Amino acid sequence: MPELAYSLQAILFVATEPLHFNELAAAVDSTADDVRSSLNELKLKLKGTGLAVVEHEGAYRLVTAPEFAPVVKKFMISETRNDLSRAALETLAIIAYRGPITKLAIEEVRGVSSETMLKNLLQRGLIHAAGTSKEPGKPALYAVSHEFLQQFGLSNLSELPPIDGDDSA
Amino acid sequence: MPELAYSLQAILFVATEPLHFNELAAAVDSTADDVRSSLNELKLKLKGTGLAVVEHEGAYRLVTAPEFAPVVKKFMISETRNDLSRAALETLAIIAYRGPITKLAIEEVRGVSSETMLKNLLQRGLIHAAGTSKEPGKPALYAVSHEFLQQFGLSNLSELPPIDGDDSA
Amino acid sequence: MTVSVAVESFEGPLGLLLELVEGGQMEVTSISITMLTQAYLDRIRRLNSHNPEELSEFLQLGCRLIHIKSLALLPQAGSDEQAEELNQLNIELEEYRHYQLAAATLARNSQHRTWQRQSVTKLDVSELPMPNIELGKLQEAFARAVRRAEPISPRGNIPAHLSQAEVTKRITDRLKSGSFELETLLIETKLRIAIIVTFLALLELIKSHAVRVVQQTQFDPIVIEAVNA
Repeated sequence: MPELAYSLQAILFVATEPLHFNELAAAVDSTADDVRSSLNELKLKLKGTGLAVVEHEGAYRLVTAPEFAPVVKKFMISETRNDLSRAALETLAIIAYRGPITKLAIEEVRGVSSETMLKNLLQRGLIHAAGTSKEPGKPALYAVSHEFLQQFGLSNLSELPPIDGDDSA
Repeated sequence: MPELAYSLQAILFVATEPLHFNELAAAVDSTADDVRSSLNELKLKLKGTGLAVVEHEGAYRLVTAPEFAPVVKKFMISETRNDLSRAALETLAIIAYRGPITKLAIEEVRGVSSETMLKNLLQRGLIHAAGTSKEPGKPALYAVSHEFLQQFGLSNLSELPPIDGDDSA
Repeated sequence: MTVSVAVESFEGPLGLLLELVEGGQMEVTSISITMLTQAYLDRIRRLNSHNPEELSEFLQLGCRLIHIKSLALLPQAGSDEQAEELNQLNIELEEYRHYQLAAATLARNSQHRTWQRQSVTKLDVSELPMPNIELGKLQEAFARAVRRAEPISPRGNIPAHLSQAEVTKRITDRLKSGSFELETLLIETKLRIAIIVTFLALLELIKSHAVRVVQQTQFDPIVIEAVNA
């Protein structure tokens, strides 16, 4: 039987936003009290490791531990300073011209999984989630960001250079 | 002075894609050897917790531990894609055990054309193109991806169950 | 003895043969090859597939089985060859079976799948170095991705092109309202094949003395005129 504290850790790891302990309790089929004490236990267990639990207004998040902020920041800056890979540029182009667009639709154009590329572009602030599609499962839609437009000196997307994709040559 | 193993954990936590140990070494200003042994140390430290490290082709990623699959799966209802068909699993098995492998070699084993199947697996990110073969015509080679290892709860390819004829099934 | 195995769907010819072999407890030997071939052919007859490619894969193995079966009818040499072919088929089936088992094991493993992090840690916008990309590169990348997404299929339909007759008609129609410069004709089309067709049509018209091509001095525009104009 896996420990409750670590079940919570696994859930906080995959969660996309801070989770309230009621939500956590529902996810692990436990009482709010048990969850609260397990979260405290988890905080202790994580002491000294690379990760930590932070609480804000009753909602919990898994983050990197404060002691590692310098090394994490250095890494992230060097990552975002690198040029975009060919694959990332392609993904960005598809989002610019076809967005708002779902991950699946991007993958249909590119023919390969694009999850990593999307995260990379999100991290660089070039794209952002822009609501959800009406398709089943309500997948997230992605669009280019304000920073993207600024970067290219565009005041809006209609200023993107046209694509003469219709000559099929 | 924070431990190297946990610096690596913090970096892997924020990374958007699997990181090669050379990239990790650059990020923490250490030698590749130190990083490799610290990664092994990290794997041990994480044993029994909610997280684990997957290694494939020299690149590392932090993931939820396999034991917590049921609880995480329940939490992630929205993210589930269709299950893989039997034919898809067969093709994956061939690529996992024999890869990097050409389309032709896969088709020889399966006795059926595998083009659509490969396209599908590429789109799901379960396999990736891994260079070209030296055979005439330089056909593309396919290998399984990090996604594949995650899908099947493996922390590296050597954990694949043995296959050589001793059918215990 | 009748072979009756209830199968919902076959994944492929080897999968079907394997099911017949295992379900009917037969072996791929000279004794049971006739029975096996019959059973296999019966099943593909009932195979409800409208996909000719898929059907051809099943037929291929069917032909192979018939061939192996027929070898026994030949005197002497035939039975050696049959043994060899049967042996080869057994090897292939065995290999296929290994992967089928491995696939089943993998499927069980997927209950222990692992997940990566879903959210993304971001630096503050002020700390984010923006990458250096030109708009042209972005445009190029989009065109590249779209082109790759719709590959020109070697088996697809050949796109309709202008025929020489059409171009000839276009030229003669235009000549009705006087002569014109060659360039105006070529400007309308960017496709190489269309340019070639245009030149062919023009050469044909010159040969039949319907048009004349005139250039006053070098580098002057080339003008097309009707001969009887």
